[in-house]
Amino acid sequence: MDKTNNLIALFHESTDTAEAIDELHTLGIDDEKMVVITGVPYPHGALGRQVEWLTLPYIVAVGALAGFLFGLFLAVITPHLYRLDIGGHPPVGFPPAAIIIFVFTMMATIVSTFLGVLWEMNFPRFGPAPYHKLVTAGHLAVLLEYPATLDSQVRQVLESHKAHHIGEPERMAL
Amino acid sequence: MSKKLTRRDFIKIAAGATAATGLAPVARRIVIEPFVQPPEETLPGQATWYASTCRQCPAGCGIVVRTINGRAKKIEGNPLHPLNQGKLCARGQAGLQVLYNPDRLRNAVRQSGGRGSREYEPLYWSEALDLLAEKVSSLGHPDRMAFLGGLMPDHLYQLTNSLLTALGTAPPIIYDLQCTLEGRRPATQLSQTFFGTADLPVYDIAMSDVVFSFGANLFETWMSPVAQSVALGSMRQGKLSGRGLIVQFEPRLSATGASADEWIPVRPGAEGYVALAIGRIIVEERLGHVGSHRDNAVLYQNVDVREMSAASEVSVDTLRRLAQAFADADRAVAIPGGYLSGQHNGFASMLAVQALNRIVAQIGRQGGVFLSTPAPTVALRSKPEVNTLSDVRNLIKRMNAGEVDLLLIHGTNPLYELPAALGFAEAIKHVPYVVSFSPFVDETAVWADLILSDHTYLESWGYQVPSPGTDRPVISSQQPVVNPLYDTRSTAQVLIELAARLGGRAVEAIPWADEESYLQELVTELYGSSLGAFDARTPPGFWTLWRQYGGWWSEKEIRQEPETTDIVQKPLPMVDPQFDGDPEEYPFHLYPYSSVALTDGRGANQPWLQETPDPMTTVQWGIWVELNPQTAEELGVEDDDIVLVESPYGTLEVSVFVYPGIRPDVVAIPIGQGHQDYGRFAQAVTGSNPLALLAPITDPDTESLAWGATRVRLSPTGRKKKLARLESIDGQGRESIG
Amino acid sequence: MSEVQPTQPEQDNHPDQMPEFEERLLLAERKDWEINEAVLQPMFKTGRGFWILVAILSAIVLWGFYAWGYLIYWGMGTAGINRPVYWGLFITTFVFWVGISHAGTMISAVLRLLKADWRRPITRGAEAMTAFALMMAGLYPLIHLGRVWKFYWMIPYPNNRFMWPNFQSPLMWDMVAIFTYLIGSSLYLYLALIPDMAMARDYTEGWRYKLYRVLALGWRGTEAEWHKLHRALGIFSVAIIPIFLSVHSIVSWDFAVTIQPRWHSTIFAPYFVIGAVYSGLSALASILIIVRRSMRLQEFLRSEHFDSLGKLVMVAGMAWVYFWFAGFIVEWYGNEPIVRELIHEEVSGPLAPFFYLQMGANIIPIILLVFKRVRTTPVLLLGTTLLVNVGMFTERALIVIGSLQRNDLPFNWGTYRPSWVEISIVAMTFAGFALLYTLFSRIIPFVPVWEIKEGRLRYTLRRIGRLLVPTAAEIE
Amino acid sequence: MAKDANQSDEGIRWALVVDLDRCTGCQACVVACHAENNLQIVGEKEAAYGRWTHWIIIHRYWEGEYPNVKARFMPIMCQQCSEAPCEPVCPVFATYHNEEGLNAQIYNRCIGTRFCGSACPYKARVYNWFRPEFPEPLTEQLNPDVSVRTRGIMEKCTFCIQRIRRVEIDAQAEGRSPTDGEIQPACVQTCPTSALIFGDLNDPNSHVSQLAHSRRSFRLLPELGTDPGVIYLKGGEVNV
Repeated sequence: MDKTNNLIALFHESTDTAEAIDELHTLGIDDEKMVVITGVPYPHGALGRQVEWLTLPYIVAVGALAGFLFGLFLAVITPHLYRLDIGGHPPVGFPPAAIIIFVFTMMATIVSTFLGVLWEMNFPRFGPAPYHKLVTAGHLAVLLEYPATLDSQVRQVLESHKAHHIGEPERMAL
Repeated sequence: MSKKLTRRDFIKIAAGATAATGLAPVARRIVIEPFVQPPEETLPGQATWYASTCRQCPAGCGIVVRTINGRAKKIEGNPLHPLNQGKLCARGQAGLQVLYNPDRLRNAVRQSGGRGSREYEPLYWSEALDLLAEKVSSLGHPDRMAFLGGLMPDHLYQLTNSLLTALGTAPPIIYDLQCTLEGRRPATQLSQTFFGTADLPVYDIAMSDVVFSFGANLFETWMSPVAQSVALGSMRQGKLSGRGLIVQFEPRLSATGASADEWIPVRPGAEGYVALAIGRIIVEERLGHVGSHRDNAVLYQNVDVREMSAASEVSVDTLRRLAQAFADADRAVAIPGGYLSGQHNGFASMLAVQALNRIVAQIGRQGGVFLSTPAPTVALRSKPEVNTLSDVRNLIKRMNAGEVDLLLIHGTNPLYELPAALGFAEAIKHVPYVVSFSPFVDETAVWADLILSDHTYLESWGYQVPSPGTDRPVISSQQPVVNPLYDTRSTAQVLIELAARLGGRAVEAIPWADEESYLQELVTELYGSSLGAFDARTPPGFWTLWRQYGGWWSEKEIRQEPETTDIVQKPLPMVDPQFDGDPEEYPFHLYPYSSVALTDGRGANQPWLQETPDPMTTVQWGIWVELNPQTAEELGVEDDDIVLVESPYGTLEVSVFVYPGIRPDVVAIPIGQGHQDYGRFAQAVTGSNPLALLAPITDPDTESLAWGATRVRLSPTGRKKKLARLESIDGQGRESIG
Repeated sequence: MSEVQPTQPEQDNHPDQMPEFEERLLLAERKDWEINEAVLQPMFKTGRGFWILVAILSAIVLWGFYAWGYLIYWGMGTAGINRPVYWGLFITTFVFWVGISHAGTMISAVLRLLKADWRRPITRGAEAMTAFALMMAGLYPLIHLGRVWKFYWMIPYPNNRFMWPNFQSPLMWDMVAIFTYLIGSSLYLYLALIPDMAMARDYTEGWRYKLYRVLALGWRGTEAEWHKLHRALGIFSVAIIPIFLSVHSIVSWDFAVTIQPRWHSTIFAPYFVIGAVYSGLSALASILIIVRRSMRLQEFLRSEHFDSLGKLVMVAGMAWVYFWFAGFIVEWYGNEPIVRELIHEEVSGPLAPFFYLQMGANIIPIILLVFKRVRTTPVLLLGTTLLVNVGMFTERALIVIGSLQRNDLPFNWGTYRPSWVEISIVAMTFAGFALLYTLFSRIIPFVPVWEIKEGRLRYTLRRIGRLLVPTAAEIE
Repeated sequence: MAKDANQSDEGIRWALVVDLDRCTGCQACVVACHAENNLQIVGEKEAAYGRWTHWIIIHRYWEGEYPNVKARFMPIMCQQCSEAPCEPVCPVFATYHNEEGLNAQIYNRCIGTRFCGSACPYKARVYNWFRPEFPEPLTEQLNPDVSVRTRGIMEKCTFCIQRIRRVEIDAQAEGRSPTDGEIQPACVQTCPTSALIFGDLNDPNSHVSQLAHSRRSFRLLPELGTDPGVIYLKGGEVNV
């Protein structure tokens, strides 16, 4: 594909945004060329875009398993590494082991969830990125990448849906 | 550390607590001396055991002391010793803290700021001895010197005695509180009157089936508590003939009473009556298996059981039941204890009790009362005679009259141990020069100009013939188990050197070079005796064995059956008890008893003994007054309330311990606390000396202090002081809930 | 999102409903940036009062640390504990703080799962409370160690002795559980914070900008980010619930696994958990009321929130009474001597004052909270909820100290008096908690702005007869 | 590998028999214990607040009302339970069960949670509330075989394990095993009435195991199922 343009457009209101996005689709600009930035989480499909697939659940599952195994090691293996009898208890008892294993599993689950989601969003990322401060003030921003040839249609579509601040997206340090 | 020692072995050993981690800073400060010239018999790190004799009370138990690197670490009973058979009491165990007491005097001192100033300056022994010699020789007349002693080791007594006689001075006056409380003097006199000998009889508790103890706290402080406890053990569970029975007659349930099977709370002073009544019943009703009682009838001819019962507040049924039990037993023994002797009618009561043994024919019999055979040597026999209170009174009179210029005090602490009412504190001020031999600055030493601090018993030589003895002749040896810690000097040695300085008759009387050689000479008299449990080829060999065994004794039992004198031909005396203080004004009898741990107060400077709970009250450190719950209710006081105890002679403020085991008309206070001096641990306990309350009255028959014959009154102060109980008050002394 | 204009007539006819509507409509017609401002503004105002408060709290905390140093240097004896009361105020307060920490997840996780919409403005306050309470609780296992300088022996690491901690000991369970819960709740708090950090970043400069920028991790608010955030929060709220249940159960087992009379009980775990929720929710209510007042957040924390919170507290309270009774009746009926003794001590013995304080302070609030007036009047609600926590603290003290004072051998009974050291250290944790919370409220947007906006998306006002009724749509 | 405490019927199990019929409450054992095990002295104030450190204490129980009142003594020390409630609760294994049936307390390992103290139904454990103080030269009395415990450490009766080890090691050197009654903890050694007897409970011929089977024998709080290693013999009853 030859030279492409980048564009940012701000909307006041979600319905316009959604319609604009649809028309842009019809212009042949597909989803991954568009990024919608909002200050509020809009429900899935509200803006007419499909939901992307996440590896997060798998990361969590792996983390949980690791935690489980670590707990198992502590509760079941270590008592045998240095055997000491206590109060007529067997070296490994089910209830204490259950508690330890459970807790470590949960700990790992939590931590892996957190790290997992950061990894997925590849955070932290402080470098400059296309962004507009008005987003947090309630506007919806649409970032577009499209072939230069479509420039006029795109601008026209956007304006027709009350978009403003249309122009080169400014990359600001985040 | 060998490779085989794995980590967990290490932990195991740590469980044996030999590892040094977790050691407290104090422990780190222990200096381990480099053995440049190692003391003989000492291997670094290896324990050496030395046999000696315990001097914490007059009983004379054999001890062995575990020493490591020349430091005594643990005292245990000497297993070979016939008297205590390896056992030891709390006081004996605490002996280390006499030796290592932080408040010991570390050399001879002179009181620089004048008497009572408690400012001391150390003296070289040569100076000190010159000073003493100068004082002695400058006496106008030998009578103007007096020696007041406690119950000292036999050899020291002999030295002192011979030195004083040589100088033409009166023999030492022996008086201390322990002897008074256990009634040593009256007991001797009883033995004298009954058996015609001064030896104290042995009551064969071990073999006896029924023991009637009249105010004898057998397992606490009376006479030879360890030996008696050992006997109790075998009497209770050690005999084939079944479990023996003990009945305790006393107004307060002592720990002994608690161990007894029955406690009869007799009215104070009426114990004799009970004995008489029991005797009367036995004789009258021909109880028991001794056949005819005809020749005993005279003893009880004017005893009326009902009167006695009324006077002693013991029901006739009980008396009859007890008489039955006593007479029917195969072996029974009645013991006249210390509390009896502490009464105005003490001697009469003791006679009545001893008579019981006579009428059931237990004298000289197994499980009855017998005399211990003396050692085969004359020299070793003479032992300190306890003086009467009258002797002490006279001394005080002489001191007040200024007839005493030089007073030597050893092994006793009259300012603490005498009833304040006798005025010793005042009298001592009239003595120009006072010399004390105490290793500690006790109440009396404070009033001494010169303190020639003695060794503690673990540092000194000596021997002792236990009295009362045991079923065989015994002489306990005493030897230093460690080198003297400080620049102190044994009094015997001091006397020898004094004699040397005085020259003349003195040095002839005690010519020995030093204490040890003197002892060797005495002891080796035993050499070659056929009785001994060991014998040596040479006298020096004997001397060594004597020290290794911890004394000399016969290997087999030799009991001695006493002859009863004609005392038993006339009616037993019946003397009404007298008490000091008007019953209206002073409603309660005061019962000052000797504390198990502190005895007469000697133990008060030993933290182990202070922290040891009293068996009955479980109180540590403190001093208290025991009230019957009913009495407490009437006074409107409860546990830990401070009451004011007043006698005609003094007052005392002390916390209340509500004590179920005491007569409502009696209040009991433990003796031993309330020291003004005598070291940090003794002074740590607030409260004053109960002897301040005592009336200075004596039993006319024995002229010994009737310490149980004072009346007091109590009044609440509204204040509280929490006693350091082991027991929880909320627990109400229950064994289990519900 | 629909912006419905208020219509005059209703207002005239229903003066009493006016404030309710006013606020809702207000929020409804607020612009996003206005909401941002409304939340951020109070954070920037730190007046004299604020600094005085901070100073006082810091002073108490410093004094507490002095007391702790004193305790460590001179030994446990400087605390009021003795034999047999080996545990005293420290463990009591420990249990109390762990209890307080339970409201956070209760609100944010459970209610998020249940999609209870009224939770939105209070979640952050709740989560913060959890985190801080746990920090305070976490101090006590250290404080009550006789040799705190050896605390690391409880940490499972391969050491030179090849010795591991004893995982059969409830104290180990405690340690790991509380650690897990602390991590969990902190991450949970932080995760939900990121978008608001970005928001704050866009509105500030200076040190705050730097801070928020770092905390925002470069959040922009792309759909993908929102989506992932939602998923993560979803997993969190599921995962953290079993943790929050386990933590106080484990704390209860510290006591229940021993054979100490009255501790050795199977009901302890649920009893402790529900007690924790009860005290936690109450504490949350008290805190929200105070913050609302001091930071003028009336617009976000509205009476309807307190109304629902109050109801929740009431329910928890009832459950607590039920569990308490379930335990008590069994002990009472069983009539075991020592237990009888202990009950007697509480009902008519020396412990009676504390017992009745406990019962009163825990039951009266339940009755009060039945009335809407109490639930919706800040002052009354504050008083009531504070009362609950007095009660719960007393309850913990009775369980820990009351039981330890007695045991099977009456000879060994004892009594306990707290020392100045203990009191100072307990005061330190209360002050420390307050301090952390105060600073937090000035640095972190106290109200989760994005969640409110999200919630606002769902609002419409429907006219029912003469009423304007807010209705929330179910989306997602 | 250590033997499981559950099968404590083979190997050694040290036990102490306390004959209540002999005990006179004379406190000799208490002082002997202080001397042997370097217990600290706490003074009146602390003692009054339950901070004393006796490893063996003699309970005194009152029975009845005056004049028919009786007092009974019961020495109580660590019961060396097989199923010890104090052992599992320690987070750092500072107390465990050794293969001779002893409830061992490792001072070095203790971090002072006092959990064992709360868990012990006999309250036989004592705690070092402060640094021990031994004014010079009382330090000389300290037994070098036993470490002095610093503040913050839980301690209790060990059956004088250092004395057990001493005899065992000596016996080993002589290529024999300790004879019955050869091992004597300090309290047993000193007890004037021989109310305390020490020995191996698993050796059917030992004095203790025979006394343990006497009809007078009972254990403290048996309902708790702690299986104590201390066996009490009831005081005999004889009425005149």
